[in-house]
Amino acid sequence: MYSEKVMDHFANPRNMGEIPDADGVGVVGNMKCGDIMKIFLKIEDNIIVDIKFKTYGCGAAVATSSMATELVKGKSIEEALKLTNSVVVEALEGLPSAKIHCSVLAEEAIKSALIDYCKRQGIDPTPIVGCSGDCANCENHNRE
Amino acid sequence: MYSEKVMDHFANPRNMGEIPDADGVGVVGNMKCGDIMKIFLKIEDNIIVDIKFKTYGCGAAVATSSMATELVKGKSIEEALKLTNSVVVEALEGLPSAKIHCSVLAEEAIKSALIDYCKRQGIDPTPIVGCSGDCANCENHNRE
Amino acid sequence: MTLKVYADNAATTRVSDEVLEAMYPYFSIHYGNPSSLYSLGREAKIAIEKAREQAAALIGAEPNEIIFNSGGSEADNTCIGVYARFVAPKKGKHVISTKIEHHAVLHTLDALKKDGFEVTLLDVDEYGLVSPEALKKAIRSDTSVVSVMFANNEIGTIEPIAELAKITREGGAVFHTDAVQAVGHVAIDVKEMGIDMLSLSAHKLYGPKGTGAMYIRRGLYCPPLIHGGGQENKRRAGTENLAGIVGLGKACEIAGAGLEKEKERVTALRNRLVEGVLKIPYTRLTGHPTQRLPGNASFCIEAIEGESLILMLDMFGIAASTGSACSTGSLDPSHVLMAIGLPHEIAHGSLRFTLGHYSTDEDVDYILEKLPQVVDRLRAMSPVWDDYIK
Amino acid sequence: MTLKVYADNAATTRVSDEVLEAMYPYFSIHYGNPSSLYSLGREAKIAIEKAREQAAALIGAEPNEIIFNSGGSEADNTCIGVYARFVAPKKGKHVISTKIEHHAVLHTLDALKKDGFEVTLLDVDEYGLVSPEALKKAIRSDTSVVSVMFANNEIGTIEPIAELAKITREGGAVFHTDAVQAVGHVAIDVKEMGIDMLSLSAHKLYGPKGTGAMYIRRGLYCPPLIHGGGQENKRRAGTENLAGIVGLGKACEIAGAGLEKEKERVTALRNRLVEGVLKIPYTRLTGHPTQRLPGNASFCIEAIEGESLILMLDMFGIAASTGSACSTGSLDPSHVLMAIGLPHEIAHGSLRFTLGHYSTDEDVDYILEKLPQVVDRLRAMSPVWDDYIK
Ligand SMILES: Cc1ncc(COP(=O)(O)O)c(C=O)c1O
Ligand SMILES: Cc1ncc(COP(=O)(O)O)c(C=O)c1O
Repeated sequence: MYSEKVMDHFANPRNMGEIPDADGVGVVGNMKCGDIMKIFLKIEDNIIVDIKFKTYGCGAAVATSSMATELVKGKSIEEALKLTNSVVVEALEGLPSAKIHCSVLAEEAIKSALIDYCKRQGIDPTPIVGCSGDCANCENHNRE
Repeated sequence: MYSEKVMDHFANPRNMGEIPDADGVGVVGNMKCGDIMKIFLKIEDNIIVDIKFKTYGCGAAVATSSMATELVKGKSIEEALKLTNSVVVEALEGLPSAKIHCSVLAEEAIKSALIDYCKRQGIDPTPIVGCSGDCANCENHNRE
Repeated sequence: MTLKVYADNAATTRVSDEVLEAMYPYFSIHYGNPSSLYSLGREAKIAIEKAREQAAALIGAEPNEIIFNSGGSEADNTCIGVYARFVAPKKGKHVISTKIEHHAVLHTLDALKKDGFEVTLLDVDEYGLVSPEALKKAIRSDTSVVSVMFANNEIGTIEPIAELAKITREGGAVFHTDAVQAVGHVAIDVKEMGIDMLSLSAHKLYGPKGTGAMYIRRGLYCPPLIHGGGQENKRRAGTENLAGIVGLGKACEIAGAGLEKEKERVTALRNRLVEGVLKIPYTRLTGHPTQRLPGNASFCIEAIEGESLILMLDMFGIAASTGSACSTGSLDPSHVLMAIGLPHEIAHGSLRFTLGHYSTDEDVDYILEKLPQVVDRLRAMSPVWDDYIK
Repeated sequence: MTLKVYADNAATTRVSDEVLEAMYPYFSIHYGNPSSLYSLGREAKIAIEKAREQAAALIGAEPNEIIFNSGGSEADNTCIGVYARFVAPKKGKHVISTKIEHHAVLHTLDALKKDGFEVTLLDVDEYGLVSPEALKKAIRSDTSVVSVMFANNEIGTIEPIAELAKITREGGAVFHTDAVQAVGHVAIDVKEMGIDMLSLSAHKLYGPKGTGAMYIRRGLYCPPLIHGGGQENKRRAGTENLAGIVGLGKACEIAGAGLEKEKERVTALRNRLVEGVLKIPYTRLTGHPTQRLPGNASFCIEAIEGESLILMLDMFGIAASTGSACSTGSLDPSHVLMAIGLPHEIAHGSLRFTLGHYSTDEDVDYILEKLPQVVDRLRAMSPVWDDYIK
């Protein structure tokens, strides 16, 4: 069962939408598994000045997208990279164990958008992000 | 479950008691099985002019004793010998299958008392009653 | 979120006022143990026997062919699991069922497999129909039980039970049907249809949760799943759920009396709902177009996920259900949606409304007003939807 | 025959007004399926979790150690039958229990025997007590389960559970207790007493029939008896008996709050009843003189048969029970009366009064006024009594 916080973020998702002229875009998940998250970033002076998401998935997928975007909005890239799924879970006052993977997806979606931003800027994202951004083939971010 | 007729005969047993100067007395059943019926007969001119019973046993045992005595009271010995357990069961508007043996016991108790009467009169009961009256060792009156 | 429209009658139903009224005295007034010798007990026993007659009448059975228990799952476990184990030594260890059964059947079959049974699960077509031909081919001399549900709980498809039962009898096996979704909603005559065993559950027909029954044809012996006292003619031990059984009996009586009229009324509502929902683009009906339960209106709505749909409908006071993966807590959508051949991405958008006795025209109007808004909102959130509108 | 005195609380109890009031809304208002995603379902789930806490609190367990089911019989079948079969491959096929268990235990053991299990049934002494020494001797390396009832339903004797559990643990087996008669009537702490599994039933503590629970110690896995949906943490399938579970929870809460005071009150009533009944000549108490359930007053009355006694007491509006042969439909009196060494002819005259929450001083007075009359009347009818008075 979902916490009230989850239900609130599901019912009133923060930062839902698109940024047409985004500086970075990340998409993770796939239709077959039933979760897709797409993150749009606007970055100025190393700061995430705007962030939007679009999510296909369950209540937890929507709520973690909303919460994760809230948590990194206004933060520097370095700070945003520190966001882990457990911080998202905690901020949502918990998630059912079967839904923890949604929070992992949210973390990955933001990383993925930041990597896209780096690439567009001609910077190698690996030292900054700590990974190649190829989540699908990665063992480090163990999706449940 | 018992019929109303059974409950009536249990609550208001007919012919309950003893006949101190009985012409024939029969006892069947035993404590171990939980049923004992004792029948007292008063016979005049081949007619059962009085009959009483005492019974140790369940509701059906009491009710079948009561009904069986009612059915043979005022009858000739020959008529009384025709009493079968199924007549008693029918008169009581049925008995649960686990209680049919009580009706058999009632039939036997009356036969046993008639045999005692015959013996006291010096008559061999076998041709009349159709059996020796030794119910405990008899295969004909199959107790369920 | 106060409830405005309850459209999940396949999950459970509201206990009807008449049923509750019938049950009520059996908690604190006529509370005797039906096995007790005294009046209070005998009255309880009489109440149970009356319920047995009511339940039997609804499905064309004899009262002594009805065994009360704790619900549909227990009935399935008994009629399939216990019976198959019991007859295995003389008959064999092969059991046939289908891919779209309820988990109470499927997991009973899994347990049988662990004990060395061979289980054949028949496929269904795109509408969820089992093929009698396929059954004919699957049945063997060592097949003890064939179990095919009367009607499916997710997509509502009604199976050709009489035909399947006939093939089973000809094949020398025993035919069981999980009729939990069908009893009280469509006409059933176990004798005419040749059914040997049947499972039913009170809470699917406006009776209480936690009470059910099995029909076991006279002459067929199925040992108890629960051993103990001699209740239910030694077929199911445990002090009887007296009030529950009285409620089940009453629910059966009511359902039987109004069956045809109610079926017509609910079917009309359902048809209007289906028509309205299908006006939403990229939406399809699941299950058979006509051979289906009166109340069942089940769909797949593309580009959105079922759990979100249910949660957002709930925000509008509409109770419905889904067979999406997220709702089941597993990675896969419901096995029923897979069995009818839907791809994962379509099945994730499954949505089921099941109308019932308390459903009204206004309910359908309300759903048809709110559902498009909810779908729009979720599609607006969905990165997948962008691909559709391009 | 209107009921004047209900003195058969061991058979079943009246659902208390508070319990019924707690249950009532869960039939027709909060009727959601606890597995459903929407509010109505979530509320139902919350109600069940509250009941789980209430039940756990009564016996000193953690909520997640409580599994709801359909009653005491199902609990016994699961904890003994399913568990023993599950652990047999690693642990062995030997099970220990006693001669005075309820049929739900004894017949579960019979079923195990058919599957090749070896069952040791411990004797009891004249008071119905199991000897810890005897258990120590009986336990073997292949013993998987030891099951000893907490208190006997016929004679009320309370067993030395903590001691038996300790011996079982030391012997490397799992300890189950059928506490159906004890829960809510005497203090139980599963942790302190070292109990691994426990069976309880709502209708013995002013809750509804058809709902029960098992306590299964955390870390101990017992597979489900009923396979299907994932309810009860996958330990017991089937839509939950929502109202029944709410009722069980409430009943546990009430029982826990008033336990010591109620125990004292009922024990005092019981003692006065015992004293009074024993004034009738040729009458003896069965069970332990002090180590017994508060409400249990059980006797053997010589020269009369138990069923007649019950029927005639019923004519005076008194509800009581007997373990006589006639009442059981078999040739033998209850196995419990046999196990404590009573001869058949004494056991046939067994009579059990079980007092409870609704029993009053007036009830005891009434029984003590009417019972001697009933006994006199039946003895006057009895050809056996003549031998006594000679
Ligand atoms: C088809 C089907 N079979 C079995 C069941 C199980 O019934 P119950 O929940 O009464 O155990 C259900 C519903 O839950 C069902 O829909
Ligand atoms: C000791 C004991 N165990 C088990 C049971 C069975 O409980 P239920 O009737 O709830 O199945 C009972 C009562 O009937 C009992 O007294």
